[in-house]
Amino acid sequence: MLVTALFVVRTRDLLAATMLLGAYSLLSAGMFMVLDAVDVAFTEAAVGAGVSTILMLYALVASGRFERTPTRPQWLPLLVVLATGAALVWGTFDLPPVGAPGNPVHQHVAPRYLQQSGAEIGIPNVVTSVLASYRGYDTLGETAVVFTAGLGVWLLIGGLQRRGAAAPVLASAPHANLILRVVSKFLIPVILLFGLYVQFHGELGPGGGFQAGVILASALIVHLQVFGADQTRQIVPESLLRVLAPLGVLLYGGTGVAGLLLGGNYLDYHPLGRTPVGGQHLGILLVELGVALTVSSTMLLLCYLFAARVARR
Amino acid sequence: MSSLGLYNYWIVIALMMVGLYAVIARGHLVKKLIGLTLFQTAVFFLYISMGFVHGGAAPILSEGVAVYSNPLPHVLILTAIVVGVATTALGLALVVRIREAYGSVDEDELERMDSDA
Amino acid sequence: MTAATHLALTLVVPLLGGLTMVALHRWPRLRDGVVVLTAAALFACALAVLADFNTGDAPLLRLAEPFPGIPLALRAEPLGVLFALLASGLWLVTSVYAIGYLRARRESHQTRFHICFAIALAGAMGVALAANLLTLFVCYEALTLSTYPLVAHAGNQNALRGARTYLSILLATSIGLLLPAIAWTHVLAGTVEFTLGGVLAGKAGPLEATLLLALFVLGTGKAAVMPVHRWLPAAMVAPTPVSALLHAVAVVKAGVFTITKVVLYIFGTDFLAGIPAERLLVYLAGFTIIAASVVALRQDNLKRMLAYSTIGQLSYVVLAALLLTPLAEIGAALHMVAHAFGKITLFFVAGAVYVAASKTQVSELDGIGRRMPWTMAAFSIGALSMVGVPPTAGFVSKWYLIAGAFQNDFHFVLAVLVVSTALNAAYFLPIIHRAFFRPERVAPRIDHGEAPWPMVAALLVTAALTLLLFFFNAPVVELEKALVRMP
Amino acid sequence: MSAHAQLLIVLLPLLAAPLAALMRTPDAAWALATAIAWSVLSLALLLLLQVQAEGVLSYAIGGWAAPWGIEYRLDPLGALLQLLLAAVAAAILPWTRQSAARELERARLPGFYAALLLLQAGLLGIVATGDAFNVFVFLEISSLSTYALIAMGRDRRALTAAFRYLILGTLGATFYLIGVGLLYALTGTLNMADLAARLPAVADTRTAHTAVVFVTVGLGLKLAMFPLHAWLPNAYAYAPSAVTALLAATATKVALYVLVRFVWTIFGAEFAFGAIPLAALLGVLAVLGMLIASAVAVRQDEVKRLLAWSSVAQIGYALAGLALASGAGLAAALLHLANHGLMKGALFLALGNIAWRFGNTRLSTLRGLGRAMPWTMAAFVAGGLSLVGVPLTVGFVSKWALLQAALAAGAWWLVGAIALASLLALAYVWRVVEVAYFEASESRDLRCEAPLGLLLPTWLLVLANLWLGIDTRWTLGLAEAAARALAGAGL
Repeated sequence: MLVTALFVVRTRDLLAATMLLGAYSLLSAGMFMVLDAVDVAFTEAAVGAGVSTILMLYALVASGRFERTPTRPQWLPLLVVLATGAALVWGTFDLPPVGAPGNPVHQHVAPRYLQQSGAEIGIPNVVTSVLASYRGYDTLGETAVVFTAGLGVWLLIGGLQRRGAAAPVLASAPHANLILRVVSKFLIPVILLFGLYVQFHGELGPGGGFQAGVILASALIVHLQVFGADQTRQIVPESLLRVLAPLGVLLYGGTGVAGLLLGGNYLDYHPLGRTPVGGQHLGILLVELGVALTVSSTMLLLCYLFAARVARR
Repeated sequence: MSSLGLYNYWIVIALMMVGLYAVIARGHLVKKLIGLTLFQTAVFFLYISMGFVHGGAAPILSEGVAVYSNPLPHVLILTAIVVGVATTALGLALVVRIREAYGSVDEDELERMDSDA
Repeated sequence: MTAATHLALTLVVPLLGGLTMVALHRWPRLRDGVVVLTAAALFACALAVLADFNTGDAPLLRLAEPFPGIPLALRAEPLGVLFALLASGLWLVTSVYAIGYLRARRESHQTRFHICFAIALAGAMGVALAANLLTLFVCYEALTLSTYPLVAHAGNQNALRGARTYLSILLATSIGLLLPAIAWTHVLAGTVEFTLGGVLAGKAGPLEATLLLALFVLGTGKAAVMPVHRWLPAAMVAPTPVSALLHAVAVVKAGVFTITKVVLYIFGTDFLAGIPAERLLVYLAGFTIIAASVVALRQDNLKRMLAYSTIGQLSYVVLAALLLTPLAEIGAALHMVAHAFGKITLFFVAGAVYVAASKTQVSELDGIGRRMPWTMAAFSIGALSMVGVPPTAGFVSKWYLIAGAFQNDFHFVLAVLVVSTALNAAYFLPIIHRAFFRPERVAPRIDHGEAPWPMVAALLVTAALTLLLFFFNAPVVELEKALVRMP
Repeated sequence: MSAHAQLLIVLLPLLAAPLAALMRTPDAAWALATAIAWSVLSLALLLLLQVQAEGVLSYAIGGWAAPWGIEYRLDPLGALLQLLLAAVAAAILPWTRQSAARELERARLPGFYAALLLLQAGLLGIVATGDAFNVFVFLEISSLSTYALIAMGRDRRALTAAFRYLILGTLGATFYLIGVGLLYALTGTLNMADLAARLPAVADTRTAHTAVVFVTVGLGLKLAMFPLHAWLPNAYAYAPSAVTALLAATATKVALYVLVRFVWTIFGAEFAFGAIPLAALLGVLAVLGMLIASAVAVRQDEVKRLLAWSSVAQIGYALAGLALASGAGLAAALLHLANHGLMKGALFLALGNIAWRFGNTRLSTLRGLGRAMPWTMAAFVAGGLSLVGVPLTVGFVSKWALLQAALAAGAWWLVGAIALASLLALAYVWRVVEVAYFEASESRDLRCEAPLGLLLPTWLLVLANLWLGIDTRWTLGLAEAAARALAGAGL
């Protein structure tokens, strides 16, 4: 982990740096698994390794591969970094040791989630129950963040009339494309299926709105890479995405408002169903759907925008 | 206060500092964003290692398992990861626009162009 | 019409006048009529306030309440009423003079000129009748800001530079020193209300009191005490009516008035007497008088000479206020009036000479007496008043000053008075001699007679006032007696 | 419905943003944004009355009780901030229509309004929430929308400014995240009230001290505290005028609010000012900020950058008030927050009018504008006087309160700094006034005043500036109530 990070910083060749960053994300996903953070590992792998690497590649295509040798004095940043590091290390001395069950972290708020969430919300995956219901408002904020990013990128590099067919990025050697074409034709439906599975399995095992959204988007991104932006635009037009992204946020917010109108506080799923637990199920389902909608459409929209911008250059 | 238990944090801090160094030292805009991602991922580790319990299982309720690790940091980090990616995406969009407007993505060159513009 | 409405009117009348002037922008003659009318109305209000005050009816008029416990309020008290009368009376005379001057010089932006004048006068009235330090500070700032466009009236480069120094010094001293002083007083004494006999008695130690007094004296830039005096000569770039009214009467008097009021109503004479370090400020004022008079000696430009002489005369009043004896306080008030009449006459003369003969330097004034007899006669009366020769008002105020100095036998002040009188004589009398007894060395370009009639009329009125004050100073003294009944 | 007002004030702009993005025509999006801004203002007023009546309001989101679910807490301080945000936005949005129409392309306008709504939702969310992590989420929403909005400026330097702000802003947010993480590790909770209750037990640990430092540094970056202010001048100078006006009047204020919330509510005055020399640190940085930023502002020749530097200085004033560590100092700082928002709002709108007419706001463009655009320049002068702190303006009220607090705390260094800084303020305001009124310019003698749509909001803020300078019941009263609620000790 540490070695990959150091190498990422050292290397001049940005392409290598991006690839290593992808590897770094995968490694950190592994580490999260070791630390029992399954959902986080899943998201880190999908979002960290997948989408950000693709976006960085697009940026590199636009901005050239190599970095100039640094001309500025290197000791000042080193000094600042060491000082911050020392402050942090000094700060950790009084922290409770890692993994000890007696830590204050496990005494105060968390036990209730573990003990009561089974009864109150009735789904095994505690992380999803906390994510969607206990701290559902955070997730609404987070969906809004995703939407803001999509909106911001659209404002910056969107709204372009595509001149000429956007040549697929990897279309350098046509015959090599054949294998890719066949394999991807086979792969895409499987990925889509897996995405749906993850979406609805989120309550039982690791998974949920974010991961499902990214996977669904990645299926279409593979299609975009192999068959070029124009074919993919025929399947999923950009305008549809620009409608779906806000819709996701509205769906999420709407579920909360529904709870409000039916008498509970905002984002209170109890009144939604006949029984409180049933209401929670329905609420979480709707909320996860909203998240998946926004995340998938935004990620795909990002790739469209970057592809169009890069092709234009 | 067995310091052994804290080595986990120190590695995390080392990772953070590598990320921070990249952000501050390197002039290339994309390298800065990469450094930022490193820095944020390291912070995620800080949260997750806080929530870890020896011998505890993943926070998915299943029979016969009594001790679970803490789900709250996981929820926080799920949000933080998505926020991190959102910021990176916006940063990359800016890089593309800057590249088109200035023709270069190196901070020193940009400053020179700005100062005489 | 109760006394409170009179107080309110003193502020409202000039502002209202200003508005009507804006409305009559296109009809100059009508607008000038309004200017004079407003001045007359203001003077009438001041008289009404005086009448109310004499009958013992001095209510507190509360305008607004920006801070809990510190209202923006007005109240009549002897010193304030005197200053209000002085300012509004002389405004009437100056407006007549200004109309003549602006017409003669065909100046542009005349409406802006009169509006700023009106606002400045509103500010001056506010300072005069303020009931607490905060209201005084607010009107003090209004006075500074409204006079800025007047000083920069000419709009050319050196007018701008002069105006910039004018504004920077005045605002620097007011925000930099005066505001902290007021805040400190509020913190120390818990109130900033003007109460006869002082609020700080017992609440501030000797060191703090001296520091606070120094902050006040230096903070009031308008009193032009030596280190903060440079703005006055710089403001001479303004047209003469501005220099006449503002820099001889309204603006500078506001500064000196503030210091006197602070000494009497915030510190209290007996509390200050107990502080030895207070003597330092007296020495500072004395030094200002001497230095200013010496500099005035060497000035060739007439208006700059008058400016430096004003700085000197102002420090007379500061000196008198800091002498802390009852007679000296009355002397201070009297000198304020005497100097106003004398100096405004001199500035009017300078303006008249400039308009008629477009001469500004003292050296060019040879033999002008024969061409402009009335103007130069008024000049001599004014000059004599400055020096303090008997038939003029200047003598009366100097008389009280010397009496005050004798009361606590303060020899330094006596020396200063004697030396400065000599210096005044040294730079005023040669001018009179040059004007009347020297033949004209060079024939003037235009064979000019007297300046236009409104200007000559105005300066004759003020010269007459200077003489009248000598004979009828009783009402003024009576008014000021109330000030020091409880020394 | 009034029970849910506390949440609706954030939810309305948050959910309106996607709607605005879906709109086809810019005018529809603008109408929605303005309607939302005005309804938020009415909600803010309603909430203020509720807070004054019932004291601290609490709202458990999702029906879960405080430390488990996320809780919205609103106390007098929060109510004051929300009122400021809502009032400024309500004044600026009507102004934005014509200004944005001229500065941005038509296609991007619906998105622009959506981003504005998100920015407002983010800022209101930070002030409303009582949960430390929720602050981070809404901080990111407002920051991301700010980066996008700044980057839409016409000048290409807006892009580099946005990028630098992105890097520094994200660093700041991550530092804040580390600070909150350390606090979470010590106490196990994220709810602010809960945190405040459990912190004293672990207050003397080194981790707690580091957490305070990291939170302060993180917020310092977002707040543009003196050494960490590098991003602000360019960001404000090259962003579209409407964005600059909104940011200048609100963004940094919210970051300062979070700092006040952490220092006074969570850490408690004794711990924050006792254990670590926070007061001395903030005091020194504030004074340095005030003087150096004002000095730099005097030398700028682009008026927007000049005002941006002046904003850095004015934030120094508020920080200085905070550094006095007294109830009075806190009240003065909060008062200055509100007043500065009004002042800068009015000034930047006036500049926006000039940019609307001439496309740029360089000092040379302003020559002779005193006659050409009398109303706009009059607004600018009024705002400038308020900045300098001339009586009868809002600036004087906050300067007076700061002086009182400084003298009460015997902080002589602050009195001197305030005096000097306001003189510098006088210098740079007067530089502009002199160019506008006294330097005649031949090319621009015709009268080309900005249209009514731009003038009315500008003058609305200017009148607020003057009115609240005289009748300070609203601003001073609220600030003192908030300070009393926080400091507890007598004023």
